[in-house]
Amino acid sequence: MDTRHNRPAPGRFWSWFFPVGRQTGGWAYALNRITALGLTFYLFLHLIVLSLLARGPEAYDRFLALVSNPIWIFGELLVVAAAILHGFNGIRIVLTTFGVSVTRQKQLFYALMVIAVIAILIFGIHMFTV
Amino acid sequence: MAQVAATQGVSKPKSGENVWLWLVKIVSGPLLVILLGIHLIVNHFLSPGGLLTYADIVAYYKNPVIPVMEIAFLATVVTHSLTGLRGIVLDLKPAHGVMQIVNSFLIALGLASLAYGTWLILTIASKG
Amino acid sequence: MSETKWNITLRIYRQKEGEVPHYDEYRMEVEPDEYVLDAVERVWAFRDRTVCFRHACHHSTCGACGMRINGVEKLSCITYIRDVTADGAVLKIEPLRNFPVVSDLVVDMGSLYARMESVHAQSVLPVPQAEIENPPGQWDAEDEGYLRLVDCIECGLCISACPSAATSSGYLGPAVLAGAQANGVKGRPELLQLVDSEDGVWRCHSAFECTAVCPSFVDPARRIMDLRTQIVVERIKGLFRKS
Amino acid sequence: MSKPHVIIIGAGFTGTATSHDLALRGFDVTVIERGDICNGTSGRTHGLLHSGGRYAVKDQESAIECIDENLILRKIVPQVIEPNGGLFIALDESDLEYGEAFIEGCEACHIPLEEIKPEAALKLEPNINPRLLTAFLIPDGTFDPLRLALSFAATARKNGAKYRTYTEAKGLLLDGQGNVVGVKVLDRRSNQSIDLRADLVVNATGAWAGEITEMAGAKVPVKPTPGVMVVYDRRFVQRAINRLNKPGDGDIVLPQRRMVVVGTTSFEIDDLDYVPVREEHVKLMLQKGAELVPGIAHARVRGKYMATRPLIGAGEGRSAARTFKCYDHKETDNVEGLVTITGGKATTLRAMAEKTADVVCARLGVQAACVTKDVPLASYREYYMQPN
Repeated sequence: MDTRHNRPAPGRFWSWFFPVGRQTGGWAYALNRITALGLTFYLFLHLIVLSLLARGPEAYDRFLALVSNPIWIFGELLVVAAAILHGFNGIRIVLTTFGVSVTRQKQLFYALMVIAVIAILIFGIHMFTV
Repeated sequence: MAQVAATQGVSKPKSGENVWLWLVKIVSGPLLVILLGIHLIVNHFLSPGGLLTYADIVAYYKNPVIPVMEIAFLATVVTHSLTGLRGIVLDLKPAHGVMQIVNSFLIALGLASLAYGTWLILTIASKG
Repeated sequence: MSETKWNITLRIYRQKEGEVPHYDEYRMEVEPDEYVLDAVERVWAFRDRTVCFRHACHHSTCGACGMRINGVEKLSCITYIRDVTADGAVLKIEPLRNFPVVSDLVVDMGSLYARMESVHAQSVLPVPQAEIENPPGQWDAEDEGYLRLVDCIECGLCISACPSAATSSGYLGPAVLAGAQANGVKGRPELLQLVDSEDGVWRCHSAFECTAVCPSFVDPARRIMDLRTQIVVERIKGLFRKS
Repeated sequence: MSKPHVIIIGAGFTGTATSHDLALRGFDVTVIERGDICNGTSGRTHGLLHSGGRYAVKDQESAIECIDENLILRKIVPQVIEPNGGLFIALDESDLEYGEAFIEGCEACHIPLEEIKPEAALKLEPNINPRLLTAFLIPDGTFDPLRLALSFAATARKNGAKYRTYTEAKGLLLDGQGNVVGVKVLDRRSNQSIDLRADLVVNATGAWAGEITEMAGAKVPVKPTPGVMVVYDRRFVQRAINRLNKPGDGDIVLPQRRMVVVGTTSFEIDDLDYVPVREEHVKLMLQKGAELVPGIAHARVRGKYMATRPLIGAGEGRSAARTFKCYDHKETDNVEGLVTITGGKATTLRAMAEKTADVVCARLGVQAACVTKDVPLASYREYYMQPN
């Protein structure tokens, strides 16, 4: 008669990504994973593209000419941004893991993100002006 | 008894993740922050005009420090990203057999990327 | 108590056996300095006897009344209405996440209790070991004799808030790992094996939501980090012990 | 031969303890509870494990019950108890006067007592009022209310008792002669009405006992008397601090986890199901609590709540005896099949269960002795871990 389940509710593999009802730390976690997946994808893409280097100057310079339009540069900026966000977020994780600033991890996260955004801006300005 | 434990939500400990894998991640992370920082700053700011042509890159690789650093960077980034990816796959709660396959795949992918990348770096360095 | 009265709408999650969940709304007059649990209890007492919710001590020592209040995990017995809503606004009350719903706001926390038991989490401890009220150093030998109930009230808020627990139901969860940390893994190989696993400390990905919602000063995230350090030390020591 | 089936209405302290006792004596036990464990008075007690000192002058029957049960609970369920003892402190002449009767009372009730000098008391408890005149050490304690009941319920379930929470008694099933043969319940989880039959029904609803007996046309002299408690955010003391005087408002400061609880008051009400916390009582707790432990004046309020004591018999409020009574309604109202247990205090829950189980055994002609004094209780967590 009693329908006591005694089992945990089923976890769903995408739940970490669902932003509703999350606080700062939860968003940091989601941000870290999304950038991680993006960067991993880019890493292998990058390795494949660089194989053009081995094929000699013409192939590679033709490729470089193709990617020098603003849309490609913007894409590249996204990668740089992801790397910077992931890196600074990672610093939070490493510091808190070893007991530094655990009680102030929220403030630490915001401070690092401010630095990250500034770094992204500097890169962005540089990439579009050079 | 095992069944009772299962209905109560305590599964037997599965060593799909362990202290060593985690150490690799947590050590390679900060290392990457340093290496990637150098990689980005050198590529985008320090090299005059950036590394925008094939010739630039070949010239850049003449400095023997560069290939060594790039290989180190490659090894670290591949390790970090694949162990990280494995962590995300673990959250999909794969069966033990599936995880074995994933493990083999990731190791193969890692080694292949490393071999290929090293060959590429050395090839470019030798062109100078 | 202030003379002010607020009119708020309590929007309560309802789900009976075999039913699709829905929300029922109850407009009611409250005082801002009442606790959310008082309002819910009044709904039951005067408006709708079918509403199920769990509560016992009404002062944050039992951990029974955890709910999601406007989406955030809180102990409803110590949450002032004024802190979570405004006059004329809606106050959304939902059951905890990551546990099966038994009825309405009641969830089955059997898994949490079983896991707490599996790590032999203490329920009382010597007062000087509680990292609290008096800073260490002010205790003398005599105080060792005092026992006190532990801070963790096993309310499940941390499990509900944890994105990793939401993703993997097998994850031991913050409260459980905090209980293991307090015991320490040194000299406890079974406990070490339990927490040094994919469903143990490594499932935590530093979201710190547990610490953000913990109503009882346990700070589970810090304890998980400390437990990791304990594990690293034990495993490295283990390497030398074998050889 | 099938075991006699007993339904217990109410899963507070008496209900859970009685289910434990009856399960050990071989009964088939079903506990029904309209909410979850301890959602009424039991959950909201301040959590003082009485040494009996509070009742040693005016109510020695209760005092003796308290000290006996205090020592038993420390033994069978240490996992939910802060066993640090208590202090009775005198702050004025009237307190000192009361002290004479207090010493006599404690001796008469075999409550261990040690008078200590103010300096010694301040060394033990630096945060109590430094103007104290004398102090007595006494074996008080603190317990976790919910987990105390859960420990009994967990052990009962392990021994076969069934728990049906969120199951409200809507009426008693009567045979043609007006005798009770079961309970009509509403399963609040499915909104279904069900008839549950039993050889005997135990009414363990405490302050609500009158509402149940009325369903069978029987009466119990219960006077629900709520009191307000206020919780502060710091653990100022390690022991229960009592005012050395006759029981009054706000004369106990109790440590619990990281908090202190100040209690309590005493008033009368009409509606049992929801009693608002009166602000003037909260102010009184602050004032009275700060007399015992001055730091309370500057502490942050963490919670305010109230609980409704089930007082029985004649006498108003504080003057009423705090002992318990078990009524076999065959004897009091000629209604067979219904037994009511009410009154008492949390500290005496095991004794109340023993008495009730004795009455149940006598009524059903079962020969079985009480063994709960010597049976250590299971972990409270096991209540939730048992499949039902």
